Amino acid sequence: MERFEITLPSLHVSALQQSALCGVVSSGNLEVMIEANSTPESCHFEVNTSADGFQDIWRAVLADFSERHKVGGLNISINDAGATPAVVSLRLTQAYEESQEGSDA
Amino acid sequence: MHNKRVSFFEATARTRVSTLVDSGSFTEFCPPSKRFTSPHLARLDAPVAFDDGVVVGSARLDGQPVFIVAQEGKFNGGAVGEVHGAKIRGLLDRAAVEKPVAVLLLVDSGGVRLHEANAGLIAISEIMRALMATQAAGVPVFALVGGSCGAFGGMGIVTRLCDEVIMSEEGRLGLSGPEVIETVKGVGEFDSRDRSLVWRVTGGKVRRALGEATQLVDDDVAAFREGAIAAMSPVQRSANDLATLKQQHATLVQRREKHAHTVDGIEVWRQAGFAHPEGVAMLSASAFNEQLNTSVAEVKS
Amino acid sequence: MSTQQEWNTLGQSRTRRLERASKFAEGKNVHPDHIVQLLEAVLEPGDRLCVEGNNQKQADFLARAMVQTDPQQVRDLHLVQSVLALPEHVDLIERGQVSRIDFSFAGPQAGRLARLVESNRITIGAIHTYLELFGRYFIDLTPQVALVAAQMADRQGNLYTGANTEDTPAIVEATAFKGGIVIAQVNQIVDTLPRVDIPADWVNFVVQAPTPHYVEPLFTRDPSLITETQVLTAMIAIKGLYAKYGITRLNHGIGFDTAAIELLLPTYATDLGLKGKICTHWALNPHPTLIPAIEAGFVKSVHSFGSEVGMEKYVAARPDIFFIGADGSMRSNRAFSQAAGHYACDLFIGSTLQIDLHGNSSTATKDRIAGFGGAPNMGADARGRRHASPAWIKAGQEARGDTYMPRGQKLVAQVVETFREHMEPAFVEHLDAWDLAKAAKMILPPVMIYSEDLTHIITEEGICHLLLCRSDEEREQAIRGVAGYTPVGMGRDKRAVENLRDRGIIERPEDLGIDTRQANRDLLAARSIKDLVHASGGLYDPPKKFRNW
Amino acid sequence: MSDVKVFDQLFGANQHTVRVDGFFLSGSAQVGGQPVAVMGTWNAAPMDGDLALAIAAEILRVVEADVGQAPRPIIFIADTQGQALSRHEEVLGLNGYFAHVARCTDLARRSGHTIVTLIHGEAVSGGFLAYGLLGDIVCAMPGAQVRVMDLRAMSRVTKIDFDRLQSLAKESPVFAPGADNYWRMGGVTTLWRDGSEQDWPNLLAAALTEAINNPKTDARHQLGKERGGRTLAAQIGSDISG
Repeated sequence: MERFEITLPSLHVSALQQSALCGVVSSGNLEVMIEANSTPESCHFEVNTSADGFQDIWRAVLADFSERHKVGGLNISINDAGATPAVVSLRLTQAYEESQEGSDA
Repeated sequence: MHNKRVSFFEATARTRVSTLVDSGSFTEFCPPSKRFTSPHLARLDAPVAFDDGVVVGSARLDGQPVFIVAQEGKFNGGAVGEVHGAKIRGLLDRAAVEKPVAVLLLVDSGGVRLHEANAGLIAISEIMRALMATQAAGVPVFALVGGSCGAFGGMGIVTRLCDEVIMSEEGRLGLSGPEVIETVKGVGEFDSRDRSLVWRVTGGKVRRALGEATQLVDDDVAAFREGAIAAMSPVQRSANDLATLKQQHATLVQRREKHAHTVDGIEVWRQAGFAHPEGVAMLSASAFNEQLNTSVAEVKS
Repeated sequence: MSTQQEWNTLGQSRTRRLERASKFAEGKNVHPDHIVQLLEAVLEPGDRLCVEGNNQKQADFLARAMVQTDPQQVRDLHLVQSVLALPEHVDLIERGQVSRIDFSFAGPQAGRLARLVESNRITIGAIHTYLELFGRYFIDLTPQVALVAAQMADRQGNLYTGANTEDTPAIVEATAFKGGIVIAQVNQIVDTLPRVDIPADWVNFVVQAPTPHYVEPLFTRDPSLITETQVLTAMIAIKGLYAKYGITRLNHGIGFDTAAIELLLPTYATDLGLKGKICTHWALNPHPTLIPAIEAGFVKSVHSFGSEVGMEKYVAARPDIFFIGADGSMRSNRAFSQAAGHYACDLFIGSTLQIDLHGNSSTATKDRIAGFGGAPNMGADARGRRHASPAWIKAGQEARGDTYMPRGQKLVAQVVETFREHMEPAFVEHLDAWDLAKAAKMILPPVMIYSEDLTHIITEEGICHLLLCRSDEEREQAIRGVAGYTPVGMGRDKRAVENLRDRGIIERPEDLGIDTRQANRDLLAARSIKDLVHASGGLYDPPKKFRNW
Repeated sequence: MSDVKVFDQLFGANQHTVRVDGFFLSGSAQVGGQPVAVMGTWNAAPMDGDLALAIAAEILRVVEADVGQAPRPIIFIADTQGQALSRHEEVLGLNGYFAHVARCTDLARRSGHTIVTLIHGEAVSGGFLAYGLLGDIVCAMPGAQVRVMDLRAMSRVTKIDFDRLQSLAKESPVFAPGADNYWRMGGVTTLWRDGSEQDWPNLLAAALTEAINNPKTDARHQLGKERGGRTLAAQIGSDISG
């Protein structure tokens, strides 16, 4: 297991409707939890991953995500069981979309 | 457009909950943001989950207040550890006090989580006691079984303590998993890779034919919802009193006499009166229910 | 003239062998208990032997009999067969009975074979494609003895191979007409066959095997294992490739990526209005995952290399789609379907393990000699093709520009997720095939599809149209541009990649108007094997290991 | 210690009628001058449906016999290697038979029967869950083994190195076999030490008195917290149930 935190600059999120949890911690998969934080111009990531030695890839994936989406002011916590970058990106997007929707969506 | 069916088998625990209960009515107790993860998994360098693999809370079902538990079979096989078990036990305790119309237990678990086996075993015992206390307080508990891990080990026992057991044919219910039996007793006793046999021994259609499952529904969250709503409609539930337990005892004795040598669900279906027991595995849930009702009627008349 | 030229040594050899064998048979009929003695009587040292085994049907009883023959007597054999699939095939090498092999695929036995090669216990002539090997059966690798499998024989020795005809006609024709001996194991001997697939006078002996021959359900892909990423790449393939070129005639490789495409035809592709415009004619085994598309009326015709376990009844009930005999059952034929895939299809799409910076792709891994099967024939431009089709012409124009002599091009696509399981990158600078070639002393690295034949790569990051690249540098950046977060992908020149994207050589999902959020399993026309059974109206009878009910 | 001697030691020679029949045992005895019903499993019983029914029948018999009079305490003797492993038992739904035993146990409790479990020999997962672990008080007799699975098998299934499990087992009571681990986690109420044989009647009488006086609610999570072996369960339970 490897644990690390990364804070990346990002545009301030338009509105956080609700905290969100997407995905399941199973082999090749991960869960992503999105909550509000108090730093509007940056996004804080906390990653727990079962696959050691891929921090560079994580940084690249998360940097692209923070660039593509307005996630300033969010805490994003991840429990990962060896997901590929494709799955990580997909799950991040899903969690983000869900956090932007009303609770009834 | 395309089929909007939400497969119960495939859905995550959270999706099952949100699509089963009235839209937007779910309130989670001890939500993932509290981060009650398992310290025992972490100590063994295994991945943890923010909800420790189980979602618990209150909701409305067809407008009526219910409590709901959903195990996440994809996280560690839905296995019960300290936190996971305590969440279920806590919910049952609360149900005994707040008295919702019913508690729905979406079981998807192989039983005790080996990484914290002792905590898990005791937790399941606590769940058993809490469940029976909840029933004694007048709150029925329904098990819904249709996930990839089925209901095995201690959770198989817990499932059979419930007032109703609603299963899909994909759902499995038993005590020891086929792999365990094969490992200990050999492939001749149970070939766990013969998936068809595995389902003939533990699957929903066998459980329904034996009367252990009270409903067999399609692998569709909406069908489970309908089943749970039907189960809620006021019926005179027999209390777990001496007379009832003696009657249940007699039923269980009778089953062992009737099935003294049964090792395959085909025999169960034959004895349940199915005209073509070999073909039962391929029947749709509705055709199965129809034939079962007909044969039961014939047997009784 | 001092000596008389002898023109029928092959015939004499056959007569000699038949005489030796006659005491172990009653006419053509061999009792299973006598099969080992019969084989010992028939075979001579140095013989080329084909034990019919491809990736599906196996002459397994005869293979088991072979490893019971006396190694002193039955030795120095040269195996010439499609696939080394059964442990017995490799046992023969270990027992010192086989000294040379020519084959095309060794999937299940790839590890053992590699060890035998490294310890100099076997010489590999060459690893072929199916068509190549069949071709050599008629040139320089004609078997002296062929052991084949059929469903049934009649009393005369006519064979019924039914849906799993596969390699049998090619093997038997080469052997029977060049002085060889054909021995068939059958599941059943009957008075009247449903139809004759192999005439009796091409068959020398028939033995009824105690158990039916084994058939591997190799082409069954359980939809429940298709991932969201595979749904996404399938969407990209349909919109960015199939729709763009109007591909009607095609072949799919085995794999979940292509199974996802098949399952998106009745849903996603139909919504895009593509029904009738793509995927109408196929060279393909009866993939269970094609059932929903067939039922939706998407598919007009399918010719198959082999059959697929459990699909027999369904296939027989769809004679407009499949190739069905007067008896009502399908006939497959690997040689013809391979030829069809090579010459008559406009697209091959499949998966691979590794792609290098040039676009060569390989499924070879160290310590395993797996071989090719049919993919290189499917996945290669057919230089001899002379008929035009819109997709082929469009691809040719894109690849060659406006040349003096108009020519088309086969579309060859690889679809991969940038990382496989355990974070193994699919894009590499150096194929493992090179290391394997060195270790196994092969002249050529085992490349499945050569760079020059590959026209498209599809990943979750998008599609690259390699045929539009005009230089090696562009090609490399186009590959890096869809290689995601692999080292190859991270090594991209971002400006060059953006330039390729502006020119439409790389297309991202958003460039194609694909909403990645739509990429979920709900889009699949079937999400489980049971869904496939229902889609088939109960005609598909899946093997037990695929059932969960 | 042979069958009879254990019961003689517990209840006094010639003071009880406990008989072993294969894997099943039952009888009556006196504890602290008070009549009790004794029942349970023996010889590291593999618990199958017949054995489950035997226990259930005995519980129901005692409950029925005591209707209208002072409900006798029940002494469960637990010695089981776990559930019987067979396809036959699975088809018939062995879990349901275990659930039935649990329900009968619960009926006894609700009918006023105090329940004390004595673990003698082995207490392994499913067989133990069905009845023994449901006692108001659970005492582990000397040499009692309580477990879900031994460490070797656990290492195989979880793919965690055996040595690693073994060394972690020294720090944590949470997964490794052992009655003391279950004591620390609140699953076993009392450990009877080696050499306590002479004192068994007193220990049993004390356990019974404690069980009678305790409220009939499940306090195992509290016990686990007090003993430091299981701290989260109580916190989370109360977080939810208030």
